[in-house]
Amino acid sequence: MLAQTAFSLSSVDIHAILPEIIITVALMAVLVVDLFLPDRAKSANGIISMAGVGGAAIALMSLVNGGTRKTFGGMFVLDNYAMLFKFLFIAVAAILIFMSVTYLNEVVRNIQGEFYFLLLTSLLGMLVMPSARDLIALFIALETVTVPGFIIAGFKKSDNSSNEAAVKFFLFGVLSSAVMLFGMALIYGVTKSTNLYEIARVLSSKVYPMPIHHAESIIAAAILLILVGFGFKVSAVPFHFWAPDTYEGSPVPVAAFLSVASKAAGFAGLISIMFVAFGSYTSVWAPGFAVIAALTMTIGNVIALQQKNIVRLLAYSSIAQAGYMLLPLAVVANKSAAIQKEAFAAALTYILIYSFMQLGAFAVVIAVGRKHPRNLIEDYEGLAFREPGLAFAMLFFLLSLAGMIPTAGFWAKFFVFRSVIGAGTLWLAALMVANTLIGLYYYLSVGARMYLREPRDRARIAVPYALVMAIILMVVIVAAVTVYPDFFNHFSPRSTLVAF
Amino acid sequence: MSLAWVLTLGAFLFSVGVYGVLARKNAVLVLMSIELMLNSVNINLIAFNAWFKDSAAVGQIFALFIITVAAAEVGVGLAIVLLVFRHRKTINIDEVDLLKW
Amino acid sequence: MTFDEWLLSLVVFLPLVGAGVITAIPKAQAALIRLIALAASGAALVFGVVALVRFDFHHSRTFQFGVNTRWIDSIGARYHMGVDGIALPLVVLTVALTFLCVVYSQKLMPKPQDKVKGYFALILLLETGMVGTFTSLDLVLFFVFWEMVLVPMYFIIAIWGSERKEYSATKFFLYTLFGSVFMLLGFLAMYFRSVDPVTGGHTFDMIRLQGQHFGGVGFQNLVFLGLFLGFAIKVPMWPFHTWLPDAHGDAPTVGSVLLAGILLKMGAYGFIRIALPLLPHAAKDWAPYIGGLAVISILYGALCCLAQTDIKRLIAFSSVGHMGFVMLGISTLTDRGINAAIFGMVAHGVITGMLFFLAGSLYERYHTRVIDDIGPGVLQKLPRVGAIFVFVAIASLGLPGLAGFWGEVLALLSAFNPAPGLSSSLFRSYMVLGGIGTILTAGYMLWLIQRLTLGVVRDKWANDPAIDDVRPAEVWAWSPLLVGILALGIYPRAIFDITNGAVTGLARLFT
Amino acid sequence: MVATLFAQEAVAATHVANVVTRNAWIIPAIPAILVVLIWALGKRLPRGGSELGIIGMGVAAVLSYIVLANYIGGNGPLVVKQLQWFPFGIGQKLGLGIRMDGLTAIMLPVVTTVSLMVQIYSTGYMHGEKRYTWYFTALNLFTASMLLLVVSNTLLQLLVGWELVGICSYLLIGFWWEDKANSNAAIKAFITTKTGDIPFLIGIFVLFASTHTFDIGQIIAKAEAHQISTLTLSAAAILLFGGAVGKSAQFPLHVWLPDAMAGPTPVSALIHAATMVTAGVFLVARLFPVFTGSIAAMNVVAIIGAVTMLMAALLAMVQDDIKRVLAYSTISQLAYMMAALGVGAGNAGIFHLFTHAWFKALLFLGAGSVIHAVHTNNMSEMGGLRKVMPTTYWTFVVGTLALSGIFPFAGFWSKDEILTEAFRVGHGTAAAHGTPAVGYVVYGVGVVTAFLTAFYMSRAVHLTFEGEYRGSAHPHESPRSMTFPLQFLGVLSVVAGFVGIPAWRDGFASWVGVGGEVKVSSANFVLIGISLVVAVAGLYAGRRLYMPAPATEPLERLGWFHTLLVNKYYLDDFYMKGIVRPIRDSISTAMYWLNQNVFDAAVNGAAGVARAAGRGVYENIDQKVIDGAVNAVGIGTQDGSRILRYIQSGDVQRYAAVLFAGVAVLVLLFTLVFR
Repeated sequence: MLAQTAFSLSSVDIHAILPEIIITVALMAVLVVDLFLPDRAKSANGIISMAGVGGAAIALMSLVNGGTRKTFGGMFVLDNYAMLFKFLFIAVAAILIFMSVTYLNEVVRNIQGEFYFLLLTSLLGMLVMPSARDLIALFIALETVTVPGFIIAGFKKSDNSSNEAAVKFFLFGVLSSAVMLFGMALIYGVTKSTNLYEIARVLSSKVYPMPIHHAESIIAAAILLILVGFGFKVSAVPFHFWAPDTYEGSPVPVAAFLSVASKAAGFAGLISIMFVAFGSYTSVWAPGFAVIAALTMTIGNVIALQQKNIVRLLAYSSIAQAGYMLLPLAVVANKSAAIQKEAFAAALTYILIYSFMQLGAFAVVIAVGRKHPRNLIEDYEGLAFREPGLAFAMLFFLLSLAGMIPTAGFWAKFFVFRSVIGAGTLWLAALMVANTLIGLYYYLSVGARMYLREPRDRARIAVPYALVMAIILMVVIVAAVTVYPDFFNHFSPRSTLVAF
Repeated sequence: MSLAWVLTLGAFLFSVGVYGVLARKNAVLVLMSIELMLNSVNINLIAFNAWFKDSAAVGQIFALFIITVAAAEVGVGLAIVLLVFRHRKTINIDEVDLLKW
Repeated sequence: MTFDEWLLSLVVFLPLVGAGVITAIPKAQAALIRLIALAASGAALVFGVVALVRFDFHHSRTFQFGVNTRWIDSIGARYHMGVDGIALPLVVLTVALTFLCVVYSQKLMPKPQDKVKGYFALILLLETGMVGTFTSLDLVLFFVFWEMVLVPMYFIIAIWGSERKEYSATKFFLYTLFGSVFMLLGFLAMYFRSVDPVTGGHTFDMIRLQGQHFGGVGFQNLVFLGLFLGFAIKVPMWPFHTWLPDAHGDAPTVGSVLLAGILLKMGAYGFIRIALPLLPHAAKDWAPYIGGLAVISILYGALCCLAQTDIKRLIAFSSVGHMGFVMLGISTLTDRGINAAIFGMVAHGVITGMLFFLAGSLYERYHTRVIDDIGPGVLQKLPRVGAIFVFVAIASLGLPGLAGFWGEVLALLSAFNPAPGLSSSLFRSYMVLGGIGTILTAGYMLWLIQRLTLGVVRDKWANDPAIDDVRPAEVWAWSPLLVGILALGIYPRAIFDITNGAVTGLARLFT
Repeated sequence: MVATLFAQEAVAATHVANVVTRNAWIIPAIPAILVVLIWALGKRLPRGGSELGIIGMGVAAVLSYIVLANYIGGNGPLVVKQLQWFPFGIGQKLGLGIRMDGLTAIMLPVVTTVSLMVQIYSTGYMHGEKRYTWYFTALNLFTASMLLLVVSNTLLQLLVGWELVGICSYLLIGFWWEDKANSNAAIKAFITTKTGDIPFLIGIFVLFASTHTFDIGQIIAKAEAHQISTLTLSAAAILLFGGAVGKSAQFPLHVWLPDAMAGPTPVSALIHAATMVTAGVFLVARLFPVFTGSIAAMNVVAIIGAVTMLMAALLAMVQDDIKRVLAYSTISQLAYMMAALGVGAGNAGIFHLFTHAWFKALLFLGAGSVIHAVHTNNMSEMGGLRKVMPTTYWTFVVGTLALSGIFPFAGFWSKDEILTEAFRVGHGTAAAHGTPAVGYVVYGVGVVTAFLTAFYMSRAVHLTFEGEYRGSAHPHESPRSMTFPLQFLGVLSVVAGFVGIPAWRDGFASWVGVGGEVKVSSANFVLIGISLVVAVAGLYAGRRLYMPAPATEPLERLGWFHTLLVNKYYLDDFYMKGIVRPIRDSISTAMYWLNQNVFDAAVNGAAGVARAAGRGVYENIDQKVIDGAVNAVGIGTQDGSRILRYIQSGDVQRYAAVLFAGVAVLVLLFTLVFR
């Protein structure tokens, strides 16, 4: 496919990739400026990064309603689907920076420049991810998101557990991408193309350039192998093992980043490849997703019951949440287009809502972590009587994560539940209910500890301004969705990734 | 030489790599095993490309990208291993298990 | 929008606004917080009364003060509210009872008393949930309000409760939530099998869902099962009642009052508002079993009451019995029965609410809930409290001329002639058993009166200055309820005139 | 009340209903208002509210006599008025109103007069009582309820009055609630009567189901027009009678009445003469056509009556407590009335109710006066009181003669009429149709009972007033406030019977018009002679045995029979040990155990299972109760969780291994299963 398009800059739609370009410029700037900044002024990098992100946001705005744009010979497509995710990533990145400025200034003072650099790099990868409609592009994007993650996971260089977090993350990341690549190679071998649309065409036509028997079996295997790569990013069972250890070990903002941004990115890639390239194979992968989703929810929730460390708890909860997000993808095998559309929308909506409530929870954890660096759940006992504001926010986010009615989290689950019921896969629905109840129990027990126990030390917690802002913003967003659940539904169903 | 042989070689290399990742204690060797896996993928891609006589050379381009990224990854990987070695005086990854449960 | 369209939203959300304001006020301003709580619930009461006044009694079958605007388009859920003759009495009961609870709490607040803020905020939040449940005409909206009461009640019990408060709170929370999950399944099932007469798509609208076929009686029965679990646990019907005694036993006074006074009604209301009109066929198939469980609840509750030593647990079990009568009335699927049920609900709300107030005030004074430890001789030590207790207890055993009677007797009467298609011999045996239940009820109530209020007071209480007779706050909170008990007994029209129209409309489905 | 008011006046009435009759609702309204007034103001008034009660009740009494005037000479008007009370279904409305006819007209004076006398008497008897005002409040509430019952024109309204009467009796019997025995008696009374109320209620339902109305008038009309099947009538009648059995203390639900003596004596007088026990008889009379519609029901009533009158009379012989003697005599006399109704002699029954009210009230008040003087109920500690309290003595004797049925006292006429009617039924010459055998049985038992009645009454009189004083107190005549009612009622006990002299054409029967009228030519002097002889014999026997007072109770010579009587046929024991205690203690406890350990445990299910392991059963039960529901979700899963999390060993290579295992499994699934 590439050859047909002569490779000259003129043929590249600069406007389409403007956000990516701006981010690239910004991260370069950070890299350079950082050299000349004295240690005490390193936080200036934060401002540059914010500027970059802001610029990217503006650029993205300019693209709204610009219709679907293709460039790089169809490798890079900017449609509503991509836009949706790009907005999400930019928002999340901005909030993350807000959340972490003070933290970085205190914890990793002198190397924070690199942190911003890596963060932006990863963001770049994310921005590319939903637009990438070519196996190669997807691979590049995935690695661009992941590799910086390896480094910032181990950012507390002198901290053993931080190193360990990095090691595990790294090994898993590389391993899974290797497996994924093997699958991609097979796909190329069968279809003689890496372009998703082309692959889709070949697969549905069932006329394969490569004359082999059992092509379907090979393709099925390949799909699975590719799934592994993304399964790792979204930390789906059984590719999730790195997550809890890495989250716990790495700096809390990084954990937030991994559990929200890079997870969402993983979903962006996963959904586009599955729906675009393998749309004709839903009957194959949908059941597989069912199995994985079931495992993911259950394992995540059940193990979460035992956690003593809040970050680890959130890690397992985010695994469980990934399970809920995968659920709708498990029912798209259904013939009815309406159901498919619903499921697709449900998945996207869940990702969006999840991102904000999880970020909020992490924001509170960062705040509390300033006084209790070990992030133990028992540090939260009686929080309501030390920091009513923080406690209330945390309770709100926890209830939302738990899917307590009528919080945003409930609506997310409700949409998924509805699509699952609609598709008639009742066993998944039942499992989801059971899991929700389990989840409710551990989320609530944290909430109960905050409100029903007496605090051990009554010392106030100094929360930096930026962090407060971030938390309030999160509360507002989640509250908004709570009262007006369609808030995100206005975007997700419109995303024109594929026509059902 | 038929495509089958090459693919078999690729599969074999991949399996070796997997074995190495699972069995080796030495972090460096684990890294190298991963390299093996990646390269087996490259072999496959090249082989397909050759068989197709793909004018767009997609397979080769893909392979090149993989090689580059792999290089970067290994760079990062070695750095991390170094970091661990500095603190723990060991590069046996089965001793890296502070975080669990 | 006209005033009438705003009315219900005001009643529902004013308390919520109050709660918001309270959370914004610093903890130190306890007096101000109390005042705002009073104002918010008072305002809700006022608008509730306005609704009562403006209500058109001649068309109590049609939903009035209706508001129906877009809400969640993606699932076709709408912000659809309205009250008819069935909902109105319960709405008024709710706002009134909550207001009285706030009044009562002005002076008499359970320990820990430093947490004024949360306490009142939660009560108001609870009020929003309860009123919303009775006013919403959209299944999703209904569900949201239905669940909204859980969290506040959980914390009210868990923070201000006594003894095993967290255990009871969690039990209440998880058990009712468990039930409502099946209810939600039922809702969704109906949704997917429904055809919106207007848009042609699916719908959650209770009114448009009426008369739908839902593809097959078998399926309807299945859906009904889901709804049944949700509602029956809330009522609660035997054998789903076990959360009730614990929750009541450990809840603070106000918690028990609202729990018994209103939360239980939500379950029965669910049957009348959703299960019956939407699934008439299934309702007919299920009626005999519901009636059976209702009768078991009556006898079982009464027997368990005889075995109680803890006054609050006793009243809790008596609630099981009284709600049994309500459910018996509903299960007959007749106009009489459902009228009786609604009357019974209001009466039970007033009477049992009052009983829990009394139990609370006794606990406040004696610091124990063991009957044989407080009693005998309360009437001697506290003539007023004792007299009021005797009065209310007698009302609770269903004495004519007081509120408790009409609900019971009409429920029994309706059981004599159930709706066509139901085995009258079966329901008549239910009626006989129910009648025996009334004897047992009289038995344990009189026995309670004897053990608690009559006789000579113990020495250890005899001259304990801390034990004082009725306090001003109690007078304010109680007198309306006492008047209500008498008024409803002498002038039942107050309820029946409102309900009859709507109920007869509903009963037509089953004749 | 805003309501639609409609009135219906009987056409057949020669007398036009006078203004009071047309507005008779005032009569129950007065005491109802008094209740509020006394409750509100009583404490502030010089005489604690009693004056209000007496004045008000006096007015009510006068009014009720004006009503009665309307019916003297027969052919009284029928007045039915009602307000719409409330609707309870499609086109179903319940009325609240009055139904004035002969029966009501007779009941009103009885109730009001007795109540008035009792209140006057109480000012003396209850003097210095600390809950004086409350006492009068309750007394008036009691009267109001009874009047409501009497005038009501729908069965449901009647039921309301019926239940209110019950609760009032509870309040007054347990008036001295400091003593547990009293409150026990009160509960016993309420629960026993309530037990009768259930069949009563169902009976009402049965009638409602077949006639679609609670209106007494319509029901009677339908019953007389045979628009109700005999089967339905039998069922309804027998069920309704169940209520009557409870309220009128007939066998087997008579047990509460003797215990009801725990209340203040004036209250006993009220209960026995006017306001409570007569309700049952009134009910049967009120729905007489319903009963007469079914021979079976009539026979049940008659037989129950016969059984009860004898059984109770026998018990009365062996009592030492003077009030209990009277209590059992009441049961037995009510049984007379029931039996009369049972054999179709409705008017006779009501006639006896009418006369009995006076002399039974008199006797109780007299007994009260005695007790007031000697501070005990036991006749064994009395004696020789005729000298110290002459008024009480003479009035008491009058009452005794009346009760024993001695010519020409009131009791003679009514009792004689009942016996005559019963005999006629047996003979087959009665106006009322009945089963001859039953008629003879009732007559026979009635005669025997007449003897026994005379006997135990003379026993009581002699033990109380004759001989030497055996007590330790200083007896004295009671104050004027107490003796006046005695004299007043004494007069009535003499003259009240004359209104029913068989020879009198437009006599009592024609006023009441319940049914089974006595024909003019009915005076059967043989029967009259028999009953007179029997009565005198009874009195004489009593004098022989108890004059002078014997050292040992002569009846003990009856041996086992005597012990049987002393133990009340062991019926109370059976109820207490066989029914009440098992339910109250054993069954309820078992049920509650079930609740905690089966149903609740089921809820705490998973918890129970998980925790039961390695725990003692006792502790286990305890534990379930302690942290059940949390663990219902928790424990089970948590154990799983504890195990599961060990997969997260921290060893990255094991992770990788699992990963590949997962991949392998999934590949198999994908390629083999899902394809």
